[in-house]
Order: sequence, then C-alpha cells, then structure tokens
Amino acid sequence: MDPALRRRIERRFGERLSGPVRQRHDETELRIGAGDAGEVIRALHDEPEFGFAFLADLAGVDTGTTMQVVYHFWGASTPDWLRLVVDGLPRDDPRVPSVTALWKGAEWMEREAYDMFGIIFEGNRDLRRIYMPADYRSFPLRKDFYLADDAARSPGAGIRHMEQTHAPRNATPAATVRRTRA
Amino acid sequence: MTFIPGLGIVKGMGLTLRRFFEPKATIKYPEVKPDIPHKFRGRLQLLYDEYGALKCETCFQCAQACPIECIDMGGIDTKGRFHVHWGAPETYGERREESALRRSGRTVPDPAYAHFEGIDPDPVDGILEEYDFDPKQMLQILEATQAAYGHLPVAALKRISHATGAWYAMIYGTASYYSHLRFERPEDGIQAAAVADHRPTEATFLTSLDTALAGGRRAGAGQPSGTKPN
Amino acid sequence: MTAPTGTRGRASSDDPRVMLDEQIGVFEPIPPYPPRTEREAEFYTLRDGEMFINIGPQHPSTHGVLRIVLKIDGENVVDLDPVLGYLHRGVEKLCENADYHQAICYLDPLEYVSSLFCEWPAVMAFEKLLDVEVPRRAEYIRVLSSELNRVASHALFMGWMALDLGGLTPILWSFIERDEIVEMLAALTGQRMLFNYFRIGGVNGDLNHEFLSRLGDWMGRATAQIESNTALLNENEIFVRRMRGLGTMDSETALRMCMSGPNLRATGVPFDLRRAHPYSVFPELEFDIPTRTEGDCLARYLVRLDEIKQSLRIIDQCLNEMPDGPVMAKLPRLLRPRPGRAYAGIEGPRGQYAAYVVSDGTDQPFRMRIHDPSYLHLQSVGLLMPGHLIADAMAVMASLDPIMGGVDK
Amino acid sequence: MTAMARTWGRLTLAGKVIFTVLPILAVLTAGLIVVIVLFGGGILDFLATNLWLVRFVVAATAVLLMSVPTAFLIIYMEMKVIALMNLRIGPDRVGPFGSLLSVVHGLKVLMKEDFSPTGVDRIVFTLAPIVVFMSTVMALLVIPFAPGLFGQDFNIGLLYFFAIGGMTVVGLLMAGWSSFNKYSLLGGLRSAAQVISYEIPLTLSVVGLLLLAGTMSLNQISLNQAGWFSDWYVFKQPLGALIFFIAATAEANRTPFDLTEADSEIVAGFATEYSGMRFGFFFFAEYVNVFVISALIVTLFFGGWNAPFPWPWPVALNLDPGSLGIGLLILVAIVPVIGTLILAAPFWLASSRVKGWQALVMGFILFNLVAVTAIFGIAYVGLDWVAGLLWFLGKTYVFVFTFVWMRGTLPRVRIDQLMGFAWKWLLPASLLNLFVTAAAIAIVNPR
Repeated sequence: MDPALRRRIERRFGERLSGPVRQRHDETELRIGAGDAGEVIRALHDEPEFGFAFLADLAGVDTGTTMQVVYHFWGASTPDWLRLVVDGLPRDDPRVPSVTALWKGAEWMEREAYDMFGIIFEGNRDLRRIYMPADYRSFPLRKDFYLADDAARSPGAGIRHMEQTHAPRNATPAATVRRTRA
Repeated sequence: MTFIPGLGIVKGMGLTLRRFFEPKATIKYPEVKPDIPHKFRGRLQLLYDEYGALKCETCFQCAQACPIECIDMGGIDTKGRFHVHWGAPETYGERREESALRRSGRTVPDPAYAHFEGIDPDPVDGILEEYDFDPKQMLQILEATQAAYGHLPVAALKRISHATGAWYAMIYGTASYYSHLRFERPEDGIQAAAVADHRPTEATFLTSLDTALAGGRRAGAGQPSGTKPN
Repeated sequence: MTAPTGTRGRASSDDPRVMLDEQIGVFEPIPPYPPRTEREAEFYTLRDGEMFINIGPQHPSTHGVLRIVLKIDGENVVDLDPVLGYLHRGVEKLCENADYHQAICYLDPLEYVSSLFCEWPAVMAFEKLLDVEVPRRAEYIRVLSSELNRVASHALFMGWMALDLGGLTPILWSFIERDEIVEMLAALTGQRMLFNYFRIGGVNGDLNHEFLSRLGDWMGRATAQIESNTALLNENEIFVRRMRGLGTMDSETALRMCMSGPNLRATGVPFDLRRAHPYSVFPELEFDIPTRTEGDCLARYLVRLDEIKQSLRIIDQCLNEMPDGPVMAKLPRLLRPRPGRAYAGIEGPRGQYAAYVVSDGTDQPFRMRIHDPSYLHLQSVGLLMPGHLIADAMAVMASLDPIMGGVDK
Repeated sequence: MTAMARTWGRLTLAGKVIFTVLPILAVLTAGLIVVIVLFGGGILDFLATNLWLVRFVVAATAVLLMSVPTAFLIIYMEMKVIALMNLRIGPDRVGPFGSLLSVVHGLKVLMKEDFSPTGVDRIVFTLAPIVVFMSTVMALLVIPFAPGLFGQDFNIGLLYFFAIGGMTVVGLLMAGWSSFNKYSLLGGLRSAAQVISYEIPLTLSVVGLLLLAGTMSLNQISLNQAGWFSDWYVFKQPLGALIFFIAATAEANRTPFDLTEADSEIVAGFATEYSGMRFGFFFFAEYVNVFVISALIVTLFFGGWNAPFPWPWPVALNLDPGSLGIGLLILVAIVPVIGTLILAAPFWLASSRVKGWQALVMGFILFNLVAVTAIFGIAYVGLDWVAGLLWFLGKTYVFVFTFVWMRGTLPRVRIDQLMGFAWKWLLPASLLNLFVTAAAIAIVNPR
C-alpha cells in the first residue's frame, strides 16, 4: 500500500476519477470513465512522477450491468500494482480508446477482450476475433452468455435432433444473470 | 565459440560418443516397473481396509467434488440385489445437483429431455417386461416400441435406457443405425417447422455468408471497406 | 482499400454447407469470408511472387496446436498471421462456474510444462481476497517446488530449441533432466505433470522423505549434468551461427510489446518480478538476475541457462533456511471472500504469470482473468519473423518459448 | 464338384499353396527341361561368347538384392546408434537387440495402402520414388567391393557415378513438384539448389586425386592404393578428402545438411505426401545412398578394399578338397563329432556339477566358434576377395557410423548458410586443392 501514490493520483486526476482511489494489499485502484481513458493512461505512462512503463495486464470485465476494462501497470516509482478501471461502459456498445499506440503488445489482449466481451477498442488496427471462429456471434465471457443457444445458431445446428433442445428466447431469464457491485 | 573453426562441432561429437557408452535412462517397462512415488495420485483404485472390506462407502462426495466431473459410479447394492448405475454423463451442467438429488434418494429430473413429448409409458413397460429387460435384445425392443408408438419417442428410449441399464448413447446408436427405425412420426412435418422456428438467425447467417462468398467472386466490386470489425 | 481478389471466395473445407466439388484450392489458407480489419485485408492480399503457407495446426515445430499463416516469397517470410483458438477451452469461464478450490485445478493444464506457475498467481490472488496469511514454511515450499519446476521448464526449453534447429539428441537429454525433477515433484505433489499442489493458504502436504532424498540425489549432480548437456550446443558453430543476431529486439520494443521474463531480460532490462515486485519469501533469498544485452535468440537461450544456475542457488538456500511450522493456514471449507478485486503476478519461467480475480461475495469467482506470458510472446513473433527465412522463423518461435496451452487458455 | 470343393476347403493354407504351386512348377520344369535339351547347347555357346552379359545381369541382380538388406542394416544402425547417444535403449523387442525392427518397418511399409492424395500429378508422383531409388542403386554398380568383385569396371567409373548420383535430384524435384503441396515444393526446390551447388565442389575435390591416379576407373584407383596405409590418397589429398566428405554429406541429404526433409521446418520436404511403399523407396534410397557415399569415400581416399598393411606372411593356400576323395566325406562326418567331444571334455572333467549334456552343448558351441573362425581365417588368408570384402565393408561402415553419429549430434544449417558455404568456402578450397596438386605434379614429375 502506497499512500503517496494515492495522493499523487488524486492531485493529478482528481476531477476525472469516477470513484475513490482504493488501496488494498499491494494494489492501488483508480476508476475513470471511458472518455478520459486515453489521456489518463498516456499521463500514467509518460509523466515521470508515475512512469508506468510496463503494462502488466489488460482485462475486460462484465459486471452484469456495465462493462469495464481493467488495466494493471507496473512502474518503478511505486511498489504497488496500479489498477486502472475504465468503468461504466454500456453493455450494448462498449467502446474504449486503444492503448496500442503506447504498448503495441496490448493488441492481442484487446483482441481477446473484444472476442470475449465485445468491447471495441477504437484505434486497434487488427480488432477481430482471436480465439473463437470468425462466424461466431456471441461473446462467451459475458454474463448473459448461454452456450446452448449459441450452438443452436451455428451453421451445423439442427442436423441432429438431440441438439434442438433449447429455445434461445427463454434460455437465460434475466433473473439468473449474476451481477456484482464490486 | 572458439577460434579454431569446427572445434565446437568436434567437441560435441566427442560428447555424443561418450554418451554412447554411458548407462541408459530407459526403463524397460513391462519387465522393470517404474519407481512410483508413495504419494502418487495418478492411480485410480478403491482402497480396502485391513479386514478386506471396501473402504468406499459410496458417499459420492468424490463424484460431487470432482471439478471436471469425470468420476462416475456404479455397481451392485450392498444386499446384492440391484444394479445401480448412473448412466453416462450426458449433461454435465446439472451434474452436481443431480448427485445431491441422488444422495437424497429422489429421482432426478432431466431438463434436457423435458422438451420432448411425453408418452404413455405403459406400452414400453410392457415391451420391456416381455423382453426381460435384456439389453442384448435391443433391436427387438426398439422394433416393438416403434410398432407400439409408430416411431421412437425420446422419452421411450430414455425409459428403455433406465430399465435395461444400457447407455442412452448405445440405444441411440442402435436406433439410428437401422434405417427402418425412425425418430419422428412419418406424417410429421411439425418438427421441421419447429426447428426452423427455433433458429430464425440461421437464414440471416446464410444470407450474409452467401453475400460474402458471392461478393468475393465479383473481384471485390462494392465490397465494404474492412475497417469495421467483424 | 479494396477487397483482395484472386483465390478469395473459395470454399473452406470447414464449412459443412459447401460441397467440395472443386478440388484445387481446397487447402488455401485464405479464409472464406471478407476481411474484417484493414490488417487482415492487407495480409491476405498477395503481391507478385508471394504465396501463403500454413504452418500448423499440425506441424512438428509449433509446440502444440498453433496455426501460423506465413506469407512467403521463396524462402523469405514476408509477413505472418497467427491463428489461435485450436486449444481454447474457455478456462476463465469454467473458473467462474467452479468454486475457489476447484478453480485452481483448471489452471494446471494451461501451462503444462510448468504447472506450478499457473497455480501460484491464482492462489495468491485468492489469498489476497480472503486476507489469508500463508505460513512461512508453506511459502518456502512453494518457492522450492516452483524453482524446481522452473529448472525443468528451462531444461526442456533447451531441448526444444535444439529440436527446432534439427538436433535430435538434446531434447532427450533434457527430458532425462526434466524427468528426474518431475518424478521428485511427483513424490512431493502426487502428480508428474499437472501438480495441483498449491492450495489457498498453503500447500497440499508437507515435504516428505522420498522427495528430499530424490532432491538431494539430484542436487549433487545437477550442475555438472546440465553443464555437460549444454556443452553440446553452446560451442557448436552451426548452432551459434544460426542463433546469433537472429530475431533481435531492443529493450524499448520489448517493453512496448509487453514482454516479460527471460525474453525481456535478454534485451537488457533487468525486470524480474521476484525483485521488481517482491512476493512470497523472495526478499529474503539471495540470487542474481541474469541479463544479456543482445536481445537475439542466442541471448534468450543463454539467459535461460544462467537462470537455471540461479534457480539452483535458490533451491539450495530454501533447503538450508526451511523453517518449521504448519504448511496450511486454518481456513473454512467453504470460502466466501467479501466482494473485491485482487491481482497477483509472479515471475515464471516464461515471464509474468498473473491472475486477476473479482469476487461478488459468493463461493465462486465472479471473474477470473488469467494472464499468460506465452500469449504476449507469441504476439511478438509477428514482429520478429518477417525478413527471416522459414527455418529461422521456427528458431525465433522456439527461442520465445511459448506454450500453446497458455496461449489459448 | 462339391466333393472337390469340400476337399479343397479342408486343406490348410499351406496345403492350398502347395497344391496350387506344385502343378505349375511341374509344368514349368518339364518345359525348362525340354528347352534345355533342345536349345541348351546354343544358349550355353551364346553365353560363353558373351560373358559380359552374364556378368552384367548377375551384377545387376546382386546389387538390387543387396541394396535392401543394406538399407535395413543402416536403418537399424541409425535407430540404435542415435538411441544410444540419446541415452535411450532404442529398438530391443523385435529380434535379437531389436535388429529385425527395420525389417518389420519394411514389411509395414509394404502393407500400407498405395495412396496418392487429391490433386497430385499421378504419373510423376509414381515415377519419382522409382527414379530416386534406381539412381541410387545404379551407382552401386561401379563400386569395387573387392578384387574382382564389382559390377562393371568402367574406365569412366567416377564420372558415371557423378552422373547417376546427379539423377537423384531429378527424382526429388519430381516428387516435390508433383505432390501438390507447398512443403513438398519447397523441399524439392531446396534439394535442387543444394545438390546442384554441392555437385561442383564434390566433383572438383576429386580432380586432384584423378591427376594423381591418372585414371577414373574406381577399380584402378583402389589398386593404386595397395600396400601400406600411407599409400592411401587421404594422406596425399587431405583437403580434397575433407571437401569430398562434406560435399558428399550434402549430396546424400544427411544432417547437418538435411534441408530437403527438414522436419521442423517443411514437414518432411519432398516426402510429405508420400506413404506406403512409395515412401519406402525414398527411405531405402536415402540409406542406400549413405552406403554408396561411404563406399565411395573409402574407395577414393581410404584405400578401397586394401588392408591398411600388407599381410606379413603371404601364404599360397592350395587347398584341393576334391583330392581327398571319399576321405572328405568321412572327414565331414567325423570332425564335428570329434571336435565337439574334445572341446566338451574339459567342461565335463573340470567340475562334477556339470552334467554330460551341458558339457556337450558347450562343446558344440565352442566347436562351431572354432570352425567358423577357422573357415573365415582360411578364407581371409586364402581368398583375397574375402579379405578385400571384409576390409571394404569394415571401412565403409565406419563411415556409415560417422554419418549416423553426425545426425545424432549436429543441428541443421540454414539454407543460405548452406549455399554460402558451398560457393564461398568449398568451391575455392577445392580449386586451391586442384591447383596445388597440379603444381606439385608439375614440379615433381615434369614432362
């Protein structure tokens, strides 16, 4: 836990934070909206008081109500992991600026997040599915993903009558979707 | 690297030649058993106590806890009366709930089959009685079932599977092998319609695929630019 | 940007709708749908004299089921497009449907060469969520066993490297080395490959005599044996000439490509999470971080050899300073961490392994993100390969040491 | 009819075969006898006047028959030697020490489906393995195995060898092109580039030797190297020998120059689409090629069938067993019995725990050893072609072992390094060798 880092972050990005800076164990977390993501990440990368040169991880999260993109950074200026949560993306059209200009290696991580969550990273030059086949239609790690319905929509569906069991319309009642406020 | 070209190669050749004469690492398996550590978890076996009785008391906690649900249990009950077999794991999703139900002794509803039409079970029960629940006479059973119902309803197959102890997949395989056995009523166009109703997006997909294929053939004329993902 | 012409529009043999009446061209690697991105359109357009060639998904040197579409001009690689997903199992989704204990054993097969490193970050993240203090003996045992696993992984890497360059012998020698380690880890953990040894709050079982005797037996001759094995390649002119200056990457690019581990250290950045972001008992242990500045395949190879020696040092210290005490923290059977998020990263034999867990207060992780370095290293293949020959493409890929289980999750 | 069918049905498989074959054999034999009686004299006269024809047919048959066991032996060697270097045991189940495994491989290859994939050019695809195999086997014709033991003693033997050896690349290119596979294509092109590049240093490296020897007949070259081992050309042409060895390795597509079938790069190169016996031909050709190359190295540089030192006690054995008459028969009947008894006696007398039959078995084994040694010894001393063959095969297999050993040790070179090595190093070196040799000859032996 590095309180100095928290103070620095609050001083620099105070008005942009969409939630309090939280610290637990060796992690510092800040939340911003999608509009500020590009500038904040560039500041974190470029400015010497932060100097987060190493992008440790990029993950998409579906909270059941909104989409998030979670970045983890490592920098020599602090012993903490810095977690940046880009919060409040709408589920039907989540869009975030890409960080491939800063870390070219984020390209595949963004592709994975796109493949699994449908989050669109604007500026990523090669944003296409990476794990799932090209004709796949849903996003498997979303909380409302239901496997059987997707199988029934694939081109091979309906050939064997054992596969025609589930009707996609009522497959996932909204009540069964897990949600979190974390 | 050395300054004499080829010395490294010669050294390497020397090393391999030395290894040529060294003792070998191979274990000649069937004659020499490998030295398996005491704690090795890879062997699957049921343990016996010092009186020779099976230690397993069929609490099914292992099957319940198995994260990839690979443990399946079956056998003869303690009085030697009934063959207990839980069938092939056709639906893994409900597996843990199933095991809870089974432990409590209740019957397990199978939601995967709830979709199919219900049947009057009496004819199939009679047929099973007639053939003495013998899975070896599966073809005859299936033929009689078809004679009784006009086709082979899934529920009837399920009942046959439960009663004879044969796996559903086996029965399904048998039934689908013989061309005179059928799963739908001969006069039935209903199911085909239902299927088409189930997947309205199929047509959309096919159309888009067709467009894509045809568009490529026309040497890219009027293709949308590739910027839009997916 | 017009759509590429030519062979596009041919049927893919994967498409069940299409009757394959046209036999020529069935094997074209070009996908049967219009390009989805600029990059795809650019890649699947052939210029004069170029052709596509599919490396994989079944190919002797793709280290698993990876498919790389190479665009080649004669023997020169012009461009490439890795196609993943042949081994995709949806582990993250599976973990969301398993409870915290069960999730651990889904992680082993991700990294089937060094399984302990995939368990560790997840276990660490769970412990952070639960605020569990791990006993010191358990931490030492974790370090000990994982360093052994690192040696096994690097030993295997040497063999793969040589095999991809056409040497038949080193792979078997390194398998002998790996087998000894894996057998002794089997004596400790109960399994040879997918150990499933780390538990939330400790490890599954204390050190036993069988493990320690095997370990002591091996430690006595490990250094000499590994040195002797490496002598076959390290001085071999053919090997060195092929590896030197091949697939060179500078430190700036390596950081931009999000690389980590030996591949990053081979470019001169002494970034090692054991020192950069200390975890477990590594602050108490003494070891160096070997680096090289060349950033080529030979440097990546030699850095790994040096790391083996450092790992042996760590193992030695662990054995000397192993404290007494329990190996498991006291924990309830059913774990329900309070809602929150946790991230844990460790230094594995390939780089930074990490796990990011979101808890929603139930007994199952709400979201489990697994970060695997192989994925990012495989990505940088696209940067390193173009301009080299096909043979070198294999060498570059082998030197980055990706494990397809981790890449495809 | 039914009775016959029933009788036929009762026969075992062997019986069926015999009953089918016997009448055919009987008819054939009768016909043969008639032919011999009618035209025998004429045929014999024709053959006696045209002995070269007999020699050629016999040699061709022998070479064809020899090539397959040679390939089996070298395949076994490769499996076993590389396994031992890998600290494995290798084949050890089929036959003694697994020695029959390669034979089993051969049978397996024969029994596989004769399969040609979609899209291949059938005719070329089928011809390619045959071309490769035949060109390899034909090269065996000129190799002098021992004094008087060679297929043909061409006066352009070496030239013939290079010409026929160069035909291999045609087969490989055919295979690569016709397979309808990009890996095969790359393999075929690689092989063309590689073999053609290495033909030049290969040929140039022996020109110096040819200047020294003054002949291209391989038999004559072997004869030139008789005497002590210092007469071998390797001591007069060390650089030439080295270049020849390296270029020959590349010519035979062996590690470290096995780029045509680099399994980690282009799956199996030209052989990717081949299976069954077609692949078997490639496989056999490769190993026969190893034998041929080794034999040629031995012939050119390591004295051929000459022993490294002349036999110090020249013996002219004039054994004429026929002169013993009936005594020979008695000898053949009695000597084994007596020998066995004599050799069994020490075992029986040495310890009372040795039973009589055990002593007899030991004696019989010992007698066989002694007899075989004696026969071989006599043959070695008395028949110079036996001695020559033994020395020749011994030296050849040393080189075969070296090739296998290199395969067990070395990684593969890259294609540009390979070509660069041929053109930038081997070619100048072989030219240098040629000039130095020519200059030396001009100085020492001016016209």
